[in-house]
Amino acid sequence: MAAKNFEVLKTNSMQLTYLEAIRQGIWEEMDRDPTVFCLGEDIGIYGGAFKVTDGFIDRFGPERVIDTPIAESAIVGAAFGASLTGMRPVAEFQFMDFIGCAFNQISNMVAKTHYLWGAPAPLVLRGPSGGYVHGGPFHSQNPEMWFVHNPGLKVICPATPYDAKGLIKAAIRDNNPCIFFEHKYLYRRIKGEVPEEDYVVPIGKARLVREGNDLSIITYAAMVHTALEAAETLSKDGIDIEILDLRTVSPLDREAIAQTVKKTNKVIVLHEHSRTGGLAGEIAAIINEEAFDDLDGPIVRIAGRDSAIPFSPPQEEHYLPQVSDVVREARRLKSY
Amino acid sequence: MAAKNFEVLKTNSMQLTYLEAIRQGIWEEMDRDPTVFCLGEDIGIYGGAFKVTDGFIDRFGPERVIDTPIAESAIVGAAFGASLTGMRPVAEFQFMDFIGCAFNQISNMVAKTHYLWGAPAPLVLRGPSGGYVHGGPFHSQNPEMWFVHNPGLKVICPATPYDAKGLIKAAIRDNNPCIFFEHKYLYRRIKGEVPEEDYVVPIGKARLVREGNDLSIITYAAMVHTALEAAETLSKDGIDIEILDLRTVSPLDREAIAQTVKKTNKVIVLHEHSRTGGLAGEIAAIINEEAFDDLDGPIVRIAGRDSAIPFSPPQEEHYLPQVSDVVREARRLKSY
Amino acid sequence: PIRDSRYLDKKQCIEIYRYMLLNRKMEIGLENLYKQGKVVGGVYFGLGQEACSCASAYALDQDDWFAPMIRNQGALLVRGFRAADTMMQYMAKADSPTKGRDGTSHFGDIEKRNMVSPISMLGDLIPVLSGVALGARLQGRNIAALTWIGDGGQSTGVTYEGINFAAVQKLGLVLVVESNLWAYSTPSEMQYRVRDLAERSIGYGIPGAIVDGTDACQVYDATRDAVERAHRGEGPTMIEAKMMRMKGHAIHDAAAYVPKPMFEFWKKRDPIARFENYLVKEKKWLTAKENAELISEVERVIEAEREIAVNSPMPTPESAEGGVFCEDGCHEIKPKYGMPKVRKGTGGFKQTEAAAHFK
Amino acid sequence: PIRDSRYLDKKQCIEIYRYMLLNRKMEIGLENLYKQGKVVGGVYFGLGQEACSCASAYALDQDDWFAPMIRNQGALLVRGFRAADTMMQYMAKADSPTKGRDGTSHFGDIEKRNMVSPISMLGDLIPVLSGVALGARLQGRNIAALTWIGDGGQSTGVTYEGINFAAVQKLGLVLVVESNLWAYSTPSEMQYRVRDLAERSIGYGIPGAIVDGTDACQVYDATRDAVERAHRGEGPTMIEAKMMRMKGHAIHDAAAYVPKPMFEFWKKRDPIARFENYLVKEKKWLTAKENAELISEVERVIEAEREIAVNSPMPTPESAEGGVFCEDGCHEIKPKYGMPKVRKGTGGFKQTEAAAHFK
Ligand SMILES: Cc1ncc(C[n+]2csc(CCOP(=O)(O)OP(=O)(O)O)c2C)c(N)n1
Ligand SMILES: Cc1ncc(C[n+]2csc(CCOP(=O)(O)OP(=O)(O)O)c2C)c(N)n1
Ligand SMILES: [Mg+2]
Ligand SMILES: [Mg+2]
Repeated sequence: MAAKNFEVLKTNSMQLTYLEAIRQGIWEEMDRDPTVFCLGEDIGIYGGAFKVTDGFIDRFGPERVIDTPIAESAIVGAAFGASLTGMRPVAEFQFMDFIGCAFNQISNMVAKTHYLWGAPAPLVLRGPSGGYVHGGPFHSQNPEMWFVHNPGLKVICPATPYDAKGLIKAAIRDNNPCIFFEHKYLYRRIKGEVPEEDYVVPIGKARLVREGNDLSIITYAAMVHTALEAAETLSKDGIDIEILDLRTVSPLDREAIAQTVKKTNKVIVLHEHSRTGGLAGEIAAIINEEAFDDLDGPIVRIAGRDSAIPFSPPQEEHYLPQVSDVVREARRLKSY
Repeated sequence: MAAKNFEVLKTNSMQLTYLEAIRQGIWEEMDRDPTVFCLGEDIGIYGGAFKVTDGFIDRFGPERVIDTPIAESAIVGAAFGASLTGMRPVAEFQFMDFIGCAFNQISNMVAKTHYLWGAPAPLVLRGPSGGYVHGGPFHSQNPEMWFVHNPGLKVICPATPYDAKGLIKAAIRDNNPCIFFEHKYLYRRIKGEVPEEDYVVPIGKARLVREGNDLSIITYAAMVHTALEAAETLSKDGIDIEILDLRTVSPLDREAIAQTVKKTNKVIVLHEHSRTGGLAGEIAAIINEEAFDDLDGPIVRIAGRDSAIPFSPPQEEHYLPQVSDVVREARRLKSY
Repeated sequence: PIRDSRYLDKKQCIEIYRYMLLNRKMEIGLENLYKQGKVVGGVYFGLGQEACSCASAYALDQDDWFAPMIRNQGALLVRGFRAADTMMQYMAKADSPTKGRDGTSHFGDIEKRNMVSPISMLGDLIPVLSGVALGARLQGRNIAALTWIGDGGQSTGVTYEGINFAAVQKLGLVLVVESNLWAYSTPSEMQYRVRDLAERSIGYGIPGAIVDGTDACQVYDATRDAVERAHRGEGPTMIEAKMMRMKGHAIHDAAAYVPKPMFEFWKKRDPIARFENYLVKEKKWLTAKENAELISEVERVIEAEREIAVNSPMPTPESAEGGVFCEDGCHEIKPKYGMPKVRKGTGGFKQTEAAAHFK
Repeated sequence: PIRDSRYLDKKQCIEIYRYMLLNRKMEIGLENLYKQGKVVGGVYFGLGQEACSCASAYALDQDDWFAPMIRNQGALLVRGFRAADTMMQYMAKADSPTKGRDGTSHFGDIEKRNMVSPISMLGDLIPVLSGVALGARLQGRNIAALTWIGDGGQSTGVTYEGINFAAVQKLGLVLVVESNLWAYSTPSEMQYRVRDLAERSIGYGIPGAIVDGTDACQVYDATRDAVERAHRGEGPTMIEAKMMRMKGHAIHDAAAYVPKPMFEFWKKRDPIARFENYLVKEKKWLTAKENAELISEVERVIEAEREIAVNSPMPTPESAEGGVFCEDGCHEIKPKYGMPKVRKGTGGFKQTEAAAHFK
């Protein structure tokens, strides 16, 4: 997969990598709002395993950029506790693969708080996820589905620098717990236009990345770039692809999903995490509910395989969705 | 929901409750195979919070019926370690709501073992799940989806005494990690025929509980009884319901799902856990893949609401699927 | 005999004693409601632990925080909740603090009483309370954040993570270990191999204390010392309160697994009888008559609370809907102790291209 | 100076020394493979920790079990894996122990070498090794189950749960804490407030020891004592090995955050140089010539291993498929140390109607 740099038209804008856009978003929020602070492993002097908080400790001091012990349940618990006092913690997982170490704290403490006893928990849990970097089974995971199936959480997976910055700011300002998945493959591979002035991207709104008439690819994060590349190939043999970038996987933008289905009548759902119990299922159910009569063909799933993510490049490539898979499936569906 | 006792025809059989059937299944396996042992909180002298292991310690001794500290990650880790030496541990969660406390151990240690380094992990994680008993948000959960979306695990959710006994035995004999969800509402409410001779029920095979022609309800566990009750009501106004009990939610019985859809052309998926990211989505996707052209109406989801499970009876009843919901939705779908 | 407190005066001792009475009478009330079929689910008791719950909570200042465990229903009364609140929780009433959505002591109040709602999973509150103290400190205040954990619950890994986090960050966590010899049916020697749980404080590098959990004065003094350490910004303290769970795990549990002599031994150490004897006989701070009046006053209060609770309606089915998210300004988020003073370092924003884990 | 071992003879000391050399030369080989672009992902080093990895693993008997952490690549050699195994893991080759599916020391062998594969999540191995010891005991054998944990990794809750479980169950867990002053960029004083991590053993009620992790003899003796306790069924032991991580976290990390003098201080305590000096100069168990021969023999071995590893093909894409489940008799499950002897109690199966949590 060759990541694509595609532009979001804006005035007074600069070219930023996906990683820089996130860094800048958090930095600006910390500058703007004294209640925002960061905690996590090696985020201080070191600036985080991927340098997302590089330089933060010099600017904001160790009080607001806290290096923690290796204890994910304590990190999430402490972030939650601080949020109850009106702070807005931004907690980093060094890799999102480790989020399972805080699973109970997230699912039973954080997510249920507002519904059960009416306390808002304005915190952000963020970190790198995703494959295509030969990270192996414990540094390539996409654990978002466990949290999509966890009422009370907002789950965000940006695909572009513009969205990454706008959504991290929105997440920090949101009064609810947000889990922010940063795709590590995109960190330094894509650049995009990011406006200089302050802006947010609304949580829960998808974005039409490419208009087309023949079929829709519903996807998000790194897969948006895979879909775009496939769409170019397909356009050569006259297949006109529409691409919807969900941007937020919980809550989902049902309207946008219904709209594109009603328009093209054929759908591929493309995601990186393993197929069974994955997001494509939820979207299939939504389409059945919102636009059943508009379907002219089966909803096609393209997803990671149902196993751990293997380490060796040929195996990882085989495991993960590729442009060629999308091209093949799109042709098949077109001629259904 | 009034649970139903429906019989499985067998010779030399006895009437057992769902709970007794599970107890007997584990007991017989421990009698048969010295490598089987149990561990968990309060399973010894006390016999477990629900008495599933009542009397076990007297028969099998404290070596094979181990009361552990309150430490779910240690319980799962220890069970896994023992399984590597050729033992077949059966670990109890006092409530399946606490399985999140061992999430990482299950997902990253246990589930990935055979795929990554080829070690079999023949262990069973079991415990009570489910609502309808006013257990509140932390004693009523149905966490199975997190494990359906977790390659390497088998996930079992029986609905009847016959299946409960046959499947717990199959799980203990299986060479893979199995998570066995026992529905606490059914524990003492349903009785059913259970043969005296040894038998197992195959993991991964659904069971047609009721034949019908108008529409299919695909469900499992306690909801099977809800579906059966609804089917009787519906038969009075001439709607002929087919009911498929999945019995195992991972791996799913794709053939059985396709078959019933091809027969009735209309489907309701009914499950107790919250809707978004739930099993109905996966089944909708499977149906799209296996039987798209056979659908004469949208796949209808009936599920728990997207929140924690509230404690107060009127609220819990509102949250959880009821017979009346199934009747209403079936009528609506029939006339689609 | 009860040790004289280094801090408590007559008035305060009597106040704590009254809370202990309220605690016990309220639980007797709950038991009756259960027998009358008015309770949804089970009932949990703090019988024999009233001194531990009430005297420790009493050691907090107004601005401090706390989170109760299941047996700390007395602490809720000390912190200003009404008996009716807890009663309505058990009956899942519409006017309960959670409006029926949760039961028992599972509720909280971040506005006035600074209470974090517990969840059932044991230990998770400990890092949370550490985080509360962290949040306050960022706002310029060193507060105490008190919670309790059982001799069983402290076996959870999150307990360790939470205490260690507070120790490293020097946060004002005050952890009272309710060392009551049982975890459901499991005796404490099957939870840990060390003799006294307080010894675990050594491994965290924090002070640990052991107190007689049936002696309100000892519990208060140790907790107050810990609270003051917290206020001075000197970090967390662990207090092990030795006592006995005098009933089963919950009302369904006859505790047949507990050797009878054990109950008999501890019955003699009943915290209320001991404190009563101390106040009436030893200190003569209460006459028999005043004591009798106090007891009947408490009973009248509980009876009145019971009326309120019983007369609250059940919630409507629809009340199960909504509130999953904080939206449309249902809450305004603001720092509780004032806006943090930020000191801006020199560093400006610069792009980074430093080496990272995966390229 | 190196302390004389209470157990090791000349031959054994030289054997351990050779493993330490193999360990270091293999890692130099890995560094070169990385520079040649042959490695997938990063490389982790045990530089400065070879004595800790090799001498502790050397203290195990054949039937004992172990699970390495990332810096214990030397332990794998001691337990009979080939350098090529680890090299192929790093290059994600088809012939690697995991056939390319995982990297580094993430592999295992339950048949011959009794090794549990580590996962990245720190601490999870500790209850697992406790469970291995439990499984063996049920089969009538008290074995030792050795694993390591870093000064950072030991902050995880699962570490606490795992040690406590072993302590309560008296299982033969041998836990070596690799106290190497850093966890990635985080200094150990930000992981815990206690002075020595070995003090944490007090809270578990188990023996704890502190050794100089750069002294192979000390590491061996302490580990051997722990292994023998395990074999006697006396429960777990915690050993804190003090040393220094002499490189960055992984090859990408220049460790700029480490004060230079710290490296200089510890460079003088290089475990291999110290052991070499002990064997050649003090004990005169090796002549300079024999030592030189040993070193070049080791270099030849590593070179040969490198050849094997480099010449292994990459796996096919399709090799990513299959093996998620153990099926069609791909494994036969049988108790490793013999069928457990079961003692059947009196109790027969009877139906239960006892009170339970929820009805
Ligand atoms: C993580 C977790 N595991 C299991 C349980 C089930 N459980 C509830 S209370 C209890 C016993 C608690 O004993 P202890 O901590 O000593 O508190 P006590 O009841 O003695 O006050 C158990 C096992 C739980 N609530 N949380
Ligand atoms: C649960 C968990 N959280 C975070 C990480 C990321 N991580 C990998 S190694 C490491 C530092 C480990 O330090 P230490 O345990 O001292 O071992 P050392 O590298 O010093 O040998 C971290 C934070 C992890 N592997 N597991
Ligand atoms: Mg207790
Ligand atoms: Mg370290």
